[in-house]
Amino acid sequence: MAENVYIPKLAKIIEIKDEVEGARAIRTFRTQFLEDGFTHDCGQCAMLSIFGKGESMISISSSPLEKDYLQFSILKSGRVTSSIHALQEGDILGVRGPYGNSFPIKKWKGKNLIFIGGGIGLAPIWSVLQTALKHKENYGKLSLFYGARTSKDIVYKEDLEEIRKDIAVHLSIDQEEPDWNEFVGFVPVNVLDKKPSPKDAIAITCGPPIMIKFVITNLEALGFKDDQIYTTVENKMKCGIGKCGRCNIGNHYVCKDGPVYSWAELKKLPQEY
Amino acid sequence: MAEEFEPKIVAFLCKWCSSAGSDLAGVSRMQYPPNVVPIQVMCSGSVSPLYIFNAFKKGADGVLVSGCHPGDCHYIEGNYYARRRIALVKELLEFVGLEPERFQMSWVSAAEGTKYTEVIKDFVDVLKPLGPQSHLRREQ
Amino acid sequence: MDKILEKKSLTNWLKKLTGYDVYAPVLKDDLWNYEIISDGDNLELDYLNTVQAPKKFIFPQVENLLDFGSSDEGTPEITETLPQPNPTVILGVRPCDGKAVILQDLVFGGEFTDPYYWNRRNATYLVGLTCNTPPSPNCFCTSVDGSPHSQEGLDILLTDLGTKYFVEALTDKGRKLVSAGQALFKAPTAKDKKDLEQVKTGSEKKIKRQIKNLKKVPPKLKDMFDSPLWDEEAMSCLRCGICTFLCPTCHCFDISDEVTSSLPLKGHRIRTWDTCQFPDFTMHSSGHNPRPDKASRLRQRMLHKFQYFVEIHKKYQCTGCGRCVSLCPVGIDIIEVLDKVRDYG
Amino acid sequence: MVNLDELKKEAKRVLEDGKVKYVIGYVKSKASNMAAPAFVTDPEEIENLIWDPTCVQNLTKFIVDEKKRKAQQKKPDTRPVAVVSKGCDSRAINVLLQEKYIERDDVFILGVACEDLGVIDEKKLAQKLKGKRFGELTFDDKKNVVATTTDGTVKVPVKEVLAERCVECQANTPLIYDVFLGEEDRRKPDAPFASVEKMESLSNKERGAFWQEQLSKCVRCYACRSTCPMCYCDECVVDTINFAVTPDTTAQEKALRIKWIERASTKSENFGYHLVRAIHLVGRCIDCGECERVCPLDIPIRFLNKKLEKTAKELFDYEPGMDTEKPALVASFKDEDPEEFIR
Amino acid sequence: MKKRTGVFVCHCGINIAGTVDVKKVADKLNKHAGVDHAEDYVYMCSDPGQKRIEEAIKEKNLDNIVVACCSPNLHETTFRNAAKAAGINEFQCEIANIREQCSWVHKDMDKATVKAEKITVSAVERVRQNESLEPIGIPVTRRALVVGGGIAGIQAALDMANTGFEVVLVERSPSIGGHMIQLSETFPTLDCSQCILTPKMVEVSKHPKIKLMVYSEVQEITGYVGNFKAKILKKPTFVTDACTLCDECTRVCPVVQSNEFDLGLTGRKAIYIPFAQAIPALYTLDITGCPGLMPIACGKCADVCDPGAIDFDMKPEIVEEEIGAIVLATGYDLYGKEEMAEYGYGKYADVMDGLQFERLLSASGPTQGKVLRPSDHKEPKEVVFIQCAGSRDPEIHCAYCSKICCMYTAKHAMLYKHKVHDGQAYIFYIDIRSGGKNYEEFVQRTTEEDGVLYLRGKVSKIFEENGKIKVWGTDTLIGKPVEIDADLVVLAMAMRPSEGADKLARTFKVAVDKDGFLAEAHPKLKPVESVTAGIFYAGAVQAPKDIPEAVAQASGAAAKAIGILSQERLFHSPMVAKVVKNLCTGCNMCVDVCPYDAISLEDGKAVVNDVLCEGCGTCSATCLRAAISVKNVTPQQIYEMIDASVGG
Repeated sequence: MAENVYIPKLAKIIEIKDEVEGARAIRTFRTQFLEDGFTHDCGQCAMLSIFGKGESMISISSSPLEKDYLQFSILKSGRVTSSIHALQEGDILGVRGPYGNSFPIKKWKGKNLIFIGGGIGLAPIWSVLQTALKHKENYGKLSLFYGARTSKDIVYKEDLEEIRKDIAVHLSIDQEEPDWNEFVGFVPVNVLDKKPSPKDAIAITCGPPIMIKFVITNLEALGFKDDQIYTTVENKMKCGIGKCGRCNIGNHYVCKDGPVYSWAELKKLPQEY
Repeated sequence: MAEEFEPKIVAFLCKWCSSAGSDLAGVSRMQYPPNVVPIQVMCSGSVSPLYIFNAFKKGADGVLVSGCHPGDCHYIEGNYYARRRIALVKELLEFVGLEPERFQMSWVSAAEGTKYTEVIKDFVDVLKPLGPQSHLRREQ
Repeated sequence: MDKILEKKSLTNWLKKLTGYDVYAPVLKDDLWNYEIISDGDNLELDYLNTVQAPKKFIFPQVENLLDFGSSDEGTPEITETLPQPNPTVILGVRPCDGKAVILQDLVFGGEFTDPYYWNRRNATYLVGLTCNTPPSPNCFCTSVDGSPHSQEGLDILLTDLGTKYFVEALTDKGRKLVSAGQALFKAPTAKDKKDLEQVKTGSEKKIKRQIKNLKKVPPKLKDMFDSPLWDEEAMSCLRCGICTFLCPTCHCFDISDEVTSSLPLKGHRIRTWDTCQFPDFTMHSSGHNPRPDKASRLRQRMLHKFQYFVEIHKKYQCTGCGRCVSLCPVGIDIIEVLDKVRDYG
Repeated sequence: MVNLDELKKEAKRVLEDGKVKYVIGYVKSKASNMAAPAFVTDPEEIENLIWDPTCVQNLTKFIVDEKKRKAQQKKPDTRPVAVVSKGCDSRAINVLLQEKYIERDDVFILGVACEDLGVIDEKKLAQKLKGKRFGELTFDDKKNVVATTTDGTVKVPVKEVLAERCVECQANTPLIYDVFLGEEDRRKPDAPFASVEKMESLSNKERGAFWQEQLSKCVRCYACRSTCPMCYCDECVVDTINFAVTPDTTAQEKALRIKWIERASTKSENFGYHLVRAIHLVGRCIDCGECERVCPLDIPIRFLNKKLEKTAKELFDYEPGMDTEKPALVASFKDEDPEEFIR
Repeated sequence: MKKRTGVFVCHCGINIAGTVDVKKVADKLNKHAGVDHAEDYVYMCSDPGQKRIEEAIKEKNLDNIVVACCSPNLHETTFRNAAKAAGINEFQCEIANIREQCSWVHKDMDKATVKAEKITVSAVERVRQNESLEPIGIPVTRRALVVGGGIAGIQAALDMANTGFEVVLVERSPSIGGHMIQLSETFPTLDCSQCILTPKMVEVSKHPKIKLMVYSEVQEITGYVGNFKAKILKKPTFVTDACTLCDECTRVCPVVQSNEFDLGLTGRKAIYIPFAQAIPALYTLDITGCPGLMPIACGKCADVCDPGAIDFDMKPEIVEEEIGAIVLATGYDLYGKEEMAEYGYGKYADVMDGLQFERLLSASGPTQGKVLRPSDHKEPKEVVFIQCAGSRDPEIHCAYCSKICCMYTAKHAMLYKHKVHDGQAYIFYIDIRSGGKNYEEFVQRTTEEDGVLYLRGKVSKIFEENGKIKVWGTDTLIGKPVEIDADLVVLAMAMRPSEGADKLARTFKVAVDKDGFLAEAHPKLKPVESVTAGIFYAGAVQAPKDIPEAVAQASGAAAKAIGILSQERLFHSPMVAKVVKNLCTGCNMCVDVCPYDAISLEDGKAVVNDVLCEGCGTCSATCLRAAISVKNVTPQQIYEMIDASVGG
């Protein structure tokens, strides 16, 4: 008999890292399946379960090339994410998936990849970035724009310093802070400031809806075509398999047909996300 | 032999009178059945109908709300509001078919350890023949 | 396989269906609803359509997906709770409701098959009854590619020919049921067949309400996403779930955890009906809501049934049963709305 | 009798004067034998308004809607809306005023008297017509409802098919209005709680069985809640999510939201929902009966509210929606409130 | 962040461990999700016990703790301080009461253990959602208000004024002195009551820190401890400061009214000075009897008043005072005449109450201290004293013991005998309660030295016959009926709260007990405090008391008030109501129910004044939208506690 799509697999938390503290805390969890797990593609999500509290769809931020663990960076935002934040290393949660489509990285061979993330929005594109870094020979120039409200809200701090050795990393924070030597202002403005070239480039962006909107506007201004821009859509999801109806936009179910869209595709859908 | 049915009772006791009264019962070593788990609230007036419905749903066989005598409220008039609210809740619960004995209210002052003891004893006595409460209880 | 069953033999047939739970419409407190029938003695098949569609047998309002608990060490333990229902016969399914099951199959099948749905679906036998007269004043099946004698989704279709039923066994499941009462069924005569045709043609004419040129609607809807029509139509909407909960084709659901004991942890993960008409349906935990008002939710219902679903499955997600029209407390009329869409602009 | 032309004239006048944003009234419905609510902005369309015993809905609900809509608009049109209001509906407006949910200036009330009639109960009519299917309903000047059935037209006196709530009505004339139409004829029913008393006379066990059966039918479509003008909370115990989320709501606050009632439409949860609904409406429900009418499964929900209305009247001499200045039933007490039930 | 919880189960010697398997409770809790540490110990409240808690908090990095022990009324503070000492907020400590509410009231060890587990789990679930709170600080108005100018009020006012705080002393009658000034001599020393009281009264009137307001009543109190505002009504006396106390007015006044000071045994004029030593020495015109006010029908007093001190147009005046603490000392009244009709009280002139008899005995009384009966002014030779007239009679009268009657009746009988040597005093009693320094000896003296006859029993009937008051009773010691032809009957009437005590309680938002006396915050441990912070009781307003007790309590109340007044800032429990603005629709219900007027509407949303809020939570039960709840007793917490109590 086919596998029951609603039954989560159990996974153990092997590592927890505090990324951001405070009311909008972000923590990164690395998990290992207790028994058989699954493999995923860049950009896919998984449904995490805390039994008794419910499920929450979280994007997988580790690269598919990473076989030892799945990584999730989670913003504490509601009932389920709060209880995930209360877990400790060694605790067990439920994971089902992987869900959704993925970034078409095979099509991007030889292209320059520009990653543009804001806040927790770095997590969904982190998996692509990590994959690309591991196979740099497959791509052209890689660069990353990343912004957060304050320097304290920046995720993956150590990793960012690490990848800086290899690729251009343009950090920004929203408001002036002492000891901040990089860009001050919103991410879209930083993008406009640095003027990445659209030639042979793919821009991959994720962040708060308002940021994505202006990033796209600015990229268009820089000459990027609709099919050169990729983003992810986040809607309320429950089943993850295109049945419960919640994440429906037009004839798409974001959990199944998304969450990755080129701007060209996304434009065709009703603006209801 | 089947074990005797032991009703589960949730008792909302106001801090200043009824909880103090039950303390006095303790100090005086009065004995009563251990079926009641007390929940101390600041005032009987703070007992929301939701608490009562919830206790029954979770499987309480009886619910008691106990506060200060009228005029005796630490918060001056909280128990008057409670009296009105509880009257309405009681009427409603009976109307939907919950046995009236399952939901009770009492006035127990800080000095009435004896009364508290009697209230609990009688409550347990009246609940035992009724058996488990299933009317509002969540299906297991 | 066509057969004839005398009306007086119906009860005997039902009695032969041992091992099956048999449900049929029963009138209680002025409402028709499916009830389990122990014998068919008081069965009355001159019924209006039931308030709730047979959907509830295959896609029940509450489905237990799994039980969870925790071991002594605090490790979560989960138990799959796939339903293993008794074979169930639903007698007196209106053709529109039978067709609805086909539409549901599309949703719960596909890339990810839904085992809960299919376990129930496979155990359910649908015995339909042709609508000689429309079971609801708001029937409009003929406008949505249906008919009062549609066979879609049914295992057997009965047609009332006065003193007897014309029995069309449409699937293996249907034939199995017929063979359970083999002796009671006769082969139809030529007259029976002629009568059947007559009843069928007559029945279609009795459907009063219709949407003309519905085909024009789906393409039209594509450009009406931002139309003010939705605001107007939604003014009186109460944001209740009647239209969708009672709709035989609506399938949206919610998944939530119900804790029955916190010490030690025990509970169920359940799936319950949900509806796009409830404001919390699409709301993010951040408070952002892509469909923040009644208009966008009414639009979603229309667009999903008459544009999105059509684009994906090439079928309307509506069978014209008329429940949403008759039972809407404020008289929002899907027929009227679609008429307006068609004629809009 | 309410003169329909007079009603239209008044409605048209306030609309044309620009005094109100729109008029909420009743029009004929294609879908149903009962009227449908209409929102008229174009004075020409005032012609479509009707007033007869099919005008069942409590339009006060849409005043609540309007307030919510305004809250979402950046620059709302602050003019009042006009609303056609029956006696019971006007009590609902009073409750909203008492609870400071709306202000008097938010609404222009076209009060219509029910006089000795009220609204009809479709199910009663269906029973009268012995299951004959009926089409359009009209009313003659002898206060009969004229139904077109398969066997021709049938006349039934409206009084014989009045909704239970109208038979027990205590406010057949609007209590608050800007324009009043019809005859003021305040009738007091002999037995305003007869239906509840019948229920009360059953044994506790029988009532328990009754409600077990009735509430197990509930599919939790929340139509009862949705149609109720008093259910105006932004957040309800049965909702899965906190609607009052703002950008500064913390995850902690959201996580702490209690699931008093589970989503499943199982017996205990249905009881929970209806008990909470009833208790939250105590001293507020004005018996417009809409919750029961809209219930697709015919659960006699009104009983629950009516029972508490009776209790409030008998124990505390409180009648909801009669006085906008009085503190609410549960926000007040009297020294002599009964306490025989307390030990 | 996950919260780490510790649980400490106390044996309390065998007090808990005798009935509850404390090890099992600790074990169970150790397994409970979210509990990181659980232990049991023989005496948690002991120094080593507290140390264990502090160490565990530090070592195990606990965020909050539950101590399962005795009632929170006893050691909550102890353990909260221990928590504080270990570096966590005091509100991160909750008590699970498994002694008074469990081990002491049950015998079955298994069942008691299960119950103790539930109580403890319930406390754990509560504490896990507790907010860390800091007490709310408020500045203090360093003045006091004393209501009632009897001995208790006088004592409290003097104690506070002598410490240096300003005091407003409000008395509703025209003079201070209360009932004590009416007394003849006091037991057991037989001091002259007036002689010992008047110096204090004078001290009050001369005290620079005391503002005396007689003939005044407090109408409204708003505010809160440290910052009350009082509205005081000054009733018009119609006599101005110009009065020279010449007494001409009284002489010409044609109206004679009953004299309250002599309890109706004598009369007084409508314009009068209450008694010779009245403080302040001021004339008052009692308008209830005066025909002269409207329209001027008499005006004789004004005519004879040279200084022109009579002002018929004097108006009531409202004075507002700001104060920080309040002492209520409004004393008692005697049980009413109408209620003691069975003893002929009010019917026969020669049946009187104890206070009237005091006046008869008093040198300043109507008979200048001679014992003469009212009906014929003859010296009574047979006097019957009846104790417990109205007291200790739960069926018809008051259930409580009025406490002082045994003593003053003994004193009455003794003083009577001192004045009427050949008279006979009989005392009907139930039993003699003479607890108190030198009290028992005093009672012994009455029988041994003064030959007073004690009859144990109740009086069944009293009636007048041939100029005698016939008293029928039973001597239950010998079991025989007794019949006495008395000349005078003195009833030791029950004491009850002074008239208007119920209204007073409402004005001051304090509680009354079932007998109508003001209820103290705790019968044992807070006998001076009212339930409202900053309001204290002195004297018989709280319960029947004799003079030394009233004085002691007055000094206690004064000390408590001084405790408040001497602080720069006061701290108020931070467990106050909190509004979730988004949910509030401004329906006003919480505003209506709040007993402290602590909630108001601002821009259509409820706003709580933290300082006024006492945290009762009535608002939270009333709110339909769960928009208001009390910190650390939130519905979420109760929800979890219900869960724990029902036990899955």
